[in-house]
Amino acid sequence: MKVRILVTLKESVLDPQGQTVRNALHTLGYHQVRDVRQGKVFEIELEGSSREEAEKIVPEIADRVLANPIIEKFTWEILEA
Amino acid sequence: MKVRILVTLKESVLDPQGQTVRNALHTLGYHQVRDVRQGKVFEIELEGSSREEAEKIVPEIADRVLANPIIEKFTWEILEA
Amino acid sequence: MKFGVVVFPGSNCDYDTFHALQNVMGQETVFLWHKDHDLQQVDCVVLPGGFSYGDYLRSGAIARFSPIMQEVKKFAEDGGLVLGICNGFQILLESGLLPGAMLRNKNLKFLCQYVNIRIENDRTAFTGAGRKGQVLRIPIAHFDGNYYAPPELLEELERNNQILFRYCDEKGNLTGEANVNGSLHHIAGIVNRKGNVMGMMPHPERASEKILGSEDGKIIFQSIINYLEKKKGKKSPGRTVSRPISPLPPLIGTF
Amino acid sequence: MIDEKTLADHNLTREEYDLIVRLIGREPNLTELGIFSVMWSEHCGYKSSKVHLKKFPTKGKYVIQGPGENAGVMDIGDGLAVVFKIESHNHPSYIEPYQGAATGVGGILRDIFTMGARPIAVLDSLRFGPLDNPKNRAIMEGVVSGISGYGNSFGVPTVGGEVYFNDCYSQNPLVNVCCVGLAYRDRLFLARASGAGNAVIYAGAKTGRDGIHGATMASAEFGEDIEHKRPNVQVGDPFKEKLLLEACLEAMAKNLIVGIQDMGAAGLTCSTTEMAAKAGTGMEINLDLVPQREEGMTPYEIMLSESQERMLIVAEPEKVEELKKIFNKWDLDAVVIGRVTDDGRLKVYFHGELVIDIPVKAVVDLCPAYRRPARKPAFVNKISRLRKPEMPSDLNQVFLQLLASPNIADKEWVFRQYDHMVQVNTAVLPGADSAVLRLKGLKKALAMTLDGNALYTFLNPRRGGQIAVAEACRNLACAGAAPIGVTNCLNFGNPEKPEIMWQFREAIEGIAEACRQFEIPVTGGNVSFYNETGGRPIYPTPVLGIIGLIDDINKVPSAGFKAAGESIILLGENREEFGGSEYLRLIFSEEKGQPPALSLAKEKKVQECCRQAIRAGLVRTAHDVSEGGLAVALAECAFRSSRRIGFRVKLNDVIRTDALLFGETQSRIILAVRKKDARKVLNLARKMKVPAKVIGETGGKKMEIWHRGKKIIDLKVELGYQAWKNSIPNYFKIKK
Ligand SMILES: Nc1ncnc2c1ncn2[C@@H]1O[C@H](COP(=O)(O)OP(=O)(O)O)[C@@H](O)[C@H]1O
Ligand SMILES: [Mg+2]
Repeated sequence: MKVRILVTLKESVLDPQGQTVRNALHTLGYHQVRDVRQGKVFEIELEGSSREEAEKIVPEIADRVLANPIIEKFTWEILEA
Repeated sequence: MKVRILVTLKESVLDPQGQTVRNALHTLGYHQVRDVRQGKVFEIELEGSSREEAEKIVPEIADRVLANPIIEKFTWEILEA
Repeated sequence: MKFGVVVFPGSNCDYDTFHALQNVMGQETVFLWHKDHDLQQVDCVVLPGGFSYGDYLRSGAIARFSPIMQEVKKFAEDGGLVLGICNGFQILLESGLLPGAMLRNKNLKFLCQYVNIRIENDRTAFTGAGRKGQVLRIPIAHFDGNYYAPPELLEELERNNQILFRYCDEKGNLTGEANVNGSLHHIAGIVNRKGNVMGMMPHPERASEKILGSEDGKIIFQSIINYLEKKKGKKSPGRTVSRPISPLPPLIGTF
Repeated sequence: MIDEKTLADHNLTREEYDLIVRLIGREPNLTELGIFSVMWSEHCGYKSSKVHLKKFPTKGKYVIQGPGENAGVMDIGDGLAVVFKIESHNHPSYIEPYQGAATGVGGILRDIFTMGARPIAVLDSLRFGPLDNPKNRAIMEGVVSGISGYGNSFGVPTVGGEVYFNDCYSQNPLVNVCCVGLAYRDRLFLARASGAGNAVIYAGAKTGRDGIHGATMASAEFGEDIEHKRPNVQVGDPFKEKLLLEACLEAMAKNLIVGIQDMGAAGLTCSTTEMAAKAGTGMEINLDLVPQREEGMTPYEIMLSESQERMLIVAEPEKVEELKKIFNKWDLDAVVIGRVTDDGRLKVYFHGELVIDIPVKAVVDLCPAYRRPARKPAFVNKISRLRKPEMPSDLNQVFLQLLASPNIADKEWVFRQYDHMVQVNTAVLPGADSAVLRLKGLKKALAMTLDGNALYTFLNPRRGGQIAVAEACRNLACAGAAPIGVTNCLNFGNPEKPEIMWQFREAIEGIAEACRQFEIPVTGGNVSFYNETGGRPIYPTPVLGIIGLIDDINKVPSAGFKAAGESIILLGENREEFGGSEYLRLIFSEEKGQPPALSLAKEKKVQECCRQAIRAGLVRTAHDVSEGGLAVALAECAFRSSRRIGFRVKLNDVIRTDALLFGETQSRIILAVRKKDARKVLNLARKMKVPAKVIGETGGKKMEIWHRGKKIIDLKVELGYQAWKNSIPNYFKIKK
């Protein structure tokens, strides 16, 4: 099974990377870009896992290892069963 | 309009970050994890853009700025119209 | 000769490089501001180390769009000498002036340490003062110095002798341990096909004075000076530092 | 309106509240209460420590600026001044190691450049729980990469520091960062809002809801409710800070600034009130003009936000345009948000309404100072009693174990992640007793070091404080430097407990005594209280940052042996002391006894002798004896020589062999000199009445130590080196 986990900074947390990308895009003339937030994506291949198992361990992994719950939040989805 | 762009290393490029995450997960006992690839996610807010415009500029931005085509590939989707 | 050191927002080896060129090598040196279009008639452009634009997207990825880089590109196309050190190398890669890309160091940590590099080709504008096989001791300081290029390109670099430096041990052997950042083919520095644009991860400006522990970096600057003198058929005035050397940098960006 | 719960949330007592009401002549509104709460927090108001900090000597011939400004300033001649200060970021680094440590670096950098100095070096003192616990490893990994991430990008070299492990830091790591800056003597800037009518300018990053109440967090003990304190962590932006540095220095050089202060703890609140109070003026600002990152922020949030990379500047109105131009050139915001007044009040407007109106003096200067009760803890007498340990059978084995103890082992895993060479001044890289920075174009140079031994301070706080000063100065002496100024970070538990207060008072008095003896002024520092989690305090941990001046950089010896066949000289004498040693702790699991004795007068002479020998150009290698004792110090000289030269040493002291090898007797320095110079050094020592003898010779591939005719240590250098070198990296190896 393949799952995708997106980890991004919480809304109120400063995102210097996103800001810098936005500024760069403005310089290049992409003025439509109002805001950019940058985060991380993890694509994880799980061996022989059922949907139930994934639903148990993926959020656990995300919370313990992939994201720092103090400043980050995460979402996840199953890509291939 | 809100779009999401995922930038990941090409399959042919080694991903030490992903490997480190996988090893860390194994150490914690998550042996179901067979493989991890790590990448970047950008969530971009576009001002008053139509779907056509997005379809024109998003790949352009991704290709010119967000991803380095030598090592990275990207996918994108519209989150909110 | 006249050197221009480009100042991007976030450059932090700009004054170090300026100091090495002007106060150590005795060359006329100016800063080039990233928002300008004027290269001030320099003979060689140096892109210094640092964290241009914070290196927030990818190292060197945003600097390539700055106004001065449009001029640097033209300058390079016309055969002008361009040297990129560390972040400068990354910028050259991102802007396509040099081939390949940088990945994170293999141990995923920033690395600041002395390394040994072996001169692979001494017949270039950047290495002429050294000799093939010579081992230089020069520090690195980077997070993304793990050179990558697809196989065809690597082969081409090898075939054309474009690899100028490789990480090695103190005797010049290409051991796995010596390749601290994991670069393919141990690559520490390359030159473009035409031979006028060079990028290297180690910092020659940090190895240009005895008091700092090594003077091997001077070989690179001296090579450039020799090459330019030969080309222009005149001698550089040499050590002509008239102003006393100030312990503090001048105001960077006020020009 | 202000009930007990609100007061408790603001860490204010009923008495303090009553005082506030008296000072402002009415009940404060909630925003005003917030202001008093942060300004009167332990972190900003020093209410438990003030009465004791007064004991430090603060005057001296080099001092331009003592305590009370953003940083201390020393005159080093040639029109130059050194600006330096240390700061703790302990609590944030526990909650979010990377950002906590990173913003700690950011904060101390601003303290330095706000005074007109360019930061030229950072040093960091780190303390964690033992590395066999993965949680401690994760904290250490995060902290080190946070310091590296911020400092490297900003472009300041991190040239030295210390790392120490003890279980008492498992729930409360310490992250102390010291920054050293260089300025022109006649171009220093102070945090003064002088001149009624002058403009108040906000420069740098936009304000968000970051770290609101960070200062009060640093002033309270962690309990089980740590979760809800989490949002206080801020994210640093080193790139912006670098731009801010260049813009500020440029505006200063062009004489566009009257006064300037960084927005650190307590943000706008602290900078506005302090700048006005120090100048005896007032200030009026309009919060609608403050650049904001988030929508709908309240005056409370804007005033107390601890968003990073911001400065408050006071400038003459006619210079505002030029000032703005400079900041814009560096892609930064700079906007006028108010003006200086002469009524001594801070008046803050928001949406056209006056929301704060308080006397700045009350906020800044009238914070209560407590002489809190102090009582010697009952355990002190108990732990100071020590039965002599049993003599181990295999001293080689003990030696190897000590070399691999993370407290003694090589710290390269840490400092390799720091750019320690940027700015091309670092002449002695991390790995020696002190870092040495050349000053371009000059013969003189700066040496700097951070030191502290918490175990000693735990066993005997007064002596621990003295030893910290002595050891730091000894580290400088090994580079040939004379100490000129001190900054210090005092990390302690909850000061409301009399036992903690006793440790604090004793340690301060010890430090003060030693500083007086060495004739070095304390020009600033930081107090971090409430380093407790679940009621368990850390060991009292004073960290001393001392700057030294070197006359001639070309004479600085190296920390490692330079060649074979040189004489090894020991300055000082060996005594039988076990207390507080790493040997006892590691081999016998005992944190007990009295720390080694210290005679400040003797110590001073030993250091002076070392310095003079170096100045005379006689010394090739110098290294002081500290944790791990004589054997470890000798081994370090071997490991730090590029060719890993061994040694053979013969000793005849009539003391126990293990004490001779591993005891931590103070006031000892190892020198290696050319054979022909040995006599000269011994003569110099005799003249200065410093005990000194040749104890052996460098060379070979082995470490050999003989005691009264018997070979007691016999170990291949390479074997010891591998143990020392790999110990810390091995903990972090990823298991495949
Ligand atoms: N956190 C750190 N950051 C930078 N350098 C460090 C750090 N910890 C230790 N070092 C360096 O490692 C060397 C050994 O440290 P330490 O054993 O504490 O020295 P000493 O006992 O002489 O004070 C010193 O050069 C020190 O500066
Ligand atoms: Mg020492």
